[in-house]
Amino acid sequence: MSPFLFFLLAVPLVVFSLGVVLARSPVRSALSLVVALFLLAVMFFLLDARMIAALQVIVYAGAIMVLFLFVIMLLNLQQEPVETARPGQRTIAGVFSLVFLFFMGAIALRGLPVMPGPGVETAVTPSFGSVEALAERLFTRHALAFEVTSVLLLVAIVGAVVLARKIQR
Amino acid sequence: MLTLILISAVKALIVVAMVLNLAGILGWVERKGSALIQDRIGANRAAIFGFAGAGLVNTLLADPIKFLTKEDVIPRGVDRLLHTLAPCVSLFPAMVAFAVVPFGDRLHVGELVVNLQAIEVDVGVLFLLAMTSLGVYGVVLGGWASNNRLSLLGGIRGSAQMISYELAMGLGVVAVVLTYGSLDFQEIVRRQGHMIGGWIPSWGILYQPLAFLLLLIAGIAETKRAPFDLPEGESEIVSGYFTEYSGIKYLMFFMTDFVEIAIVSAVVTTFFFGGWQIPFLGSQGFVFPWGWSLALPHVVVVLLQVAAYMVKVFVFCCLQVLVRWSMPRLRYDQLMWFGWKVMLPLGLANLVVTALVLLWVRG
Amino acid sequence: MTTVPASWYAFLGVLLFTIGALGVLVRRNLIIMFMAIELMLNAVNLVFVAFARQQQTMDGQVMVFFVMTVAAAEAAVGLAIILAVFRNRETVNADEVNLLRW
Amino acid sequence: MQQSISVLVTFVLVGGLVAVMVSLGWLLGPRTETPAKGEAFECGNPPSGSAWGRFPVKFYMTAIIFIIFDVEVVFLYPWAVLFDRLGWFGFAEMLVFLTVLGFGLLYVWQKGALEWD
Repeated sequence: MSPFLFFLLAVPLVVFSLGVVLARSPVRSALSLVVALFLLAVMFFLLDARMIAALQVIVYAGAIMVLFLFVIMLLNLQQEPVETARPGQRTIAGVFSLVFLFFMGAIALRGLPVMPGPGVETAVTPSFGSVEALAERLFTRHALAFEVTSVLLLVAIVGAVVLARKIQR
Repeated sequence: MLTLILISAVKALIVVAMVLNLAGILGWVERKGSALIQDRIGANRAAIFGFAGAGLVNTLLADPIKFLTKEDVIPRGVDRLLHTLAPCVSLFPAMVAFAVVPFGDRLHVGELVVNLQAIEVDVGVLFLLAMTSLGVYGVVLGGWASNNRLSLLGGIRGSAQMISYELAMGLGVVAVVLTYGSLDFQEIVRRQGHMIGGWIPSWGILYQPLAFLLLLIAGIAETKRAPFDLPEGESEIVSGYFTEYSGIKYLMFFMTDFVEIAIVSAVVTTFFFGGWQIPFLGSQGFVFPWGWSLALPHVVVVLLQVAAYMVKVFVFCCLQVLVRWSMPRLRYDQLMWFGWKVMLPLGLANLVVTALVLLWVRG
Repeated sequence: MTTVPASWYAFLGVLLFTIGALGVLVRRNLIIMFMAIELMLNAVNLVFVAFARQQQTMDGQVMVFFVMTVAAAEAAVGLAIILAVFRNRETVNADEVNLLRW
Repeated sequence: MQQSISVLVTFVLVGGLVAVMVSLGWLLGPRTETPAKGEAFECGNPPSGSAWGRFPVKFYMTAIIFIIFDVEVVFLYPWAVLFDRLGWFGFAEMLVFLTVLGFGLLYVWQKGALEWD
């Protein structure tokens, strides 16, 4: 991916991510997140993770965020009063975030060149990122994780139904 | 690099032109078709000099101009940005989704090989599903950003319906993918090119009849048309989620409907009816099993295939129009019952049976 | 053609993660906090995908697959909890959910 | 490379078309706002109360069940593509997966989360 394309995606990505955090109305916040997720999907696509990009849109944008919007609408939250932060909470949060950003950013920018590997710059083999390559890994090497996933989903669905069901009085 | 971009742009333009025209034509077909079924004349002012056939041209040109010059009323107390955004996020994914379906084989122009598919991705099927799953936002936002309880009801109903039938649609698609072993549309179409015993085209409908029904029904439910038109139920909630829309934004919601019809037709055609394939037409021309043959130049073959694709798509569009005007509407509980308790188990059963048969056949 | 080094993606991931963390710390609306968590998960996904590309291995992409699954399960249960909280206390403000606070 | 270009070009083109449509409508259409026009349409009656009410939890339940099964279907796509190579092993693998989630479906079915009245 050329630097131009990278910034073309990265700048709006950061802007919309900030939108998630800063937007007053929860609906706008949710929609910022949808746009950010979509931009991430485009980025995945350009990084040869085409299947992941499609799944990102299907699962995140098409399912999870719909659920978020449903809950926001269901609870009729748009007239929520202005949130009250405790005194000093914002300052402390900001300071901690900056420190975190500084150290992790330094690691990301300075600590990586020692990593082995050919780097993102080089071309990849044509099969990289193909569905077959992904499926081959998923269903052989990570077969156990895949099976355990089904249990996770089962637990999630049972838990969600129990929690969301009307309480019989 | 530049040629690649240019070729992509031309192909995308072709597809956009195709889908815009199809939407316009379908608007006319729907009016005239419904009139035919209900024994009316229908759209009687859409004729030029008394010739009703010219009404089509009239609809294609006059309707957009009229919509463009209408006032765009935004109700009071709504989020104006979201109100404007809703039709955009409704139309955009629909048109992009249509672009991923191939409309012809490879075209050789000198050294250049042009794959007649506007968006050439190897995960085309997933790409299409991703785009159609975004369609739900137009519905939700349109309903929410209207400050109208009828709109909101329509929006919530519509989105719940769309996500319910998305599952059945997904299972139908998986069965097809299982049969062909590929997520690439072109690959799927090519696999349908040969003849069984030299006579019967090996179209997907022969292998996956149940998946065809699942996909068609779920597709119609996704387009929110009768018999699944509860989100827009005219008799109870006016126009559903686009009650408060007017002018071009209304047209965009309206067009989304027709583009979605076109997508369903295109997908059904590609998965089950050979896409751009014509029986007995090879890359050199027609070769019939009873011995005749007709040699054709490459360009003619490709153009014939493109025409075949368009005809097939149009036939299925007309089928959907016919379904809309001949079926009674479902109740909401029936709709949900059908989606979750009939389509979903059927899709799962179809999938398992398909897998078993494949294992048995291929050893 | 010039390309972008992997560390830029890593930095972008860190930036998104920080924004998400900031959202969790600053906002008190449970739903928005939850969305910020989703953002953090996605920042990690980005790093996974970029490093998978760098290392030429598909394992990173498989991990994203699982992260998505976990996110889906988490969203289902988490939003059900928010719904249950709202049903009992008529609020989604994290500060007002203080029944178990000392 | 070619894949990325075709996707980006189509996105830009279709996005441009949609933007042009909206802005043309904004430019060409008249704008005469009256108090009655801005009101919500409720079949001629003056609208009463806020439009944004609370909704039945049923819709939410539908969305939640959808998420879980959507993820299930998502796992099926790569499996379907690789099915020929995985053979009986893949079939057994997926059968276990589907059975476990089948219990989930049975559970929500039996709990009546799929009932609408």
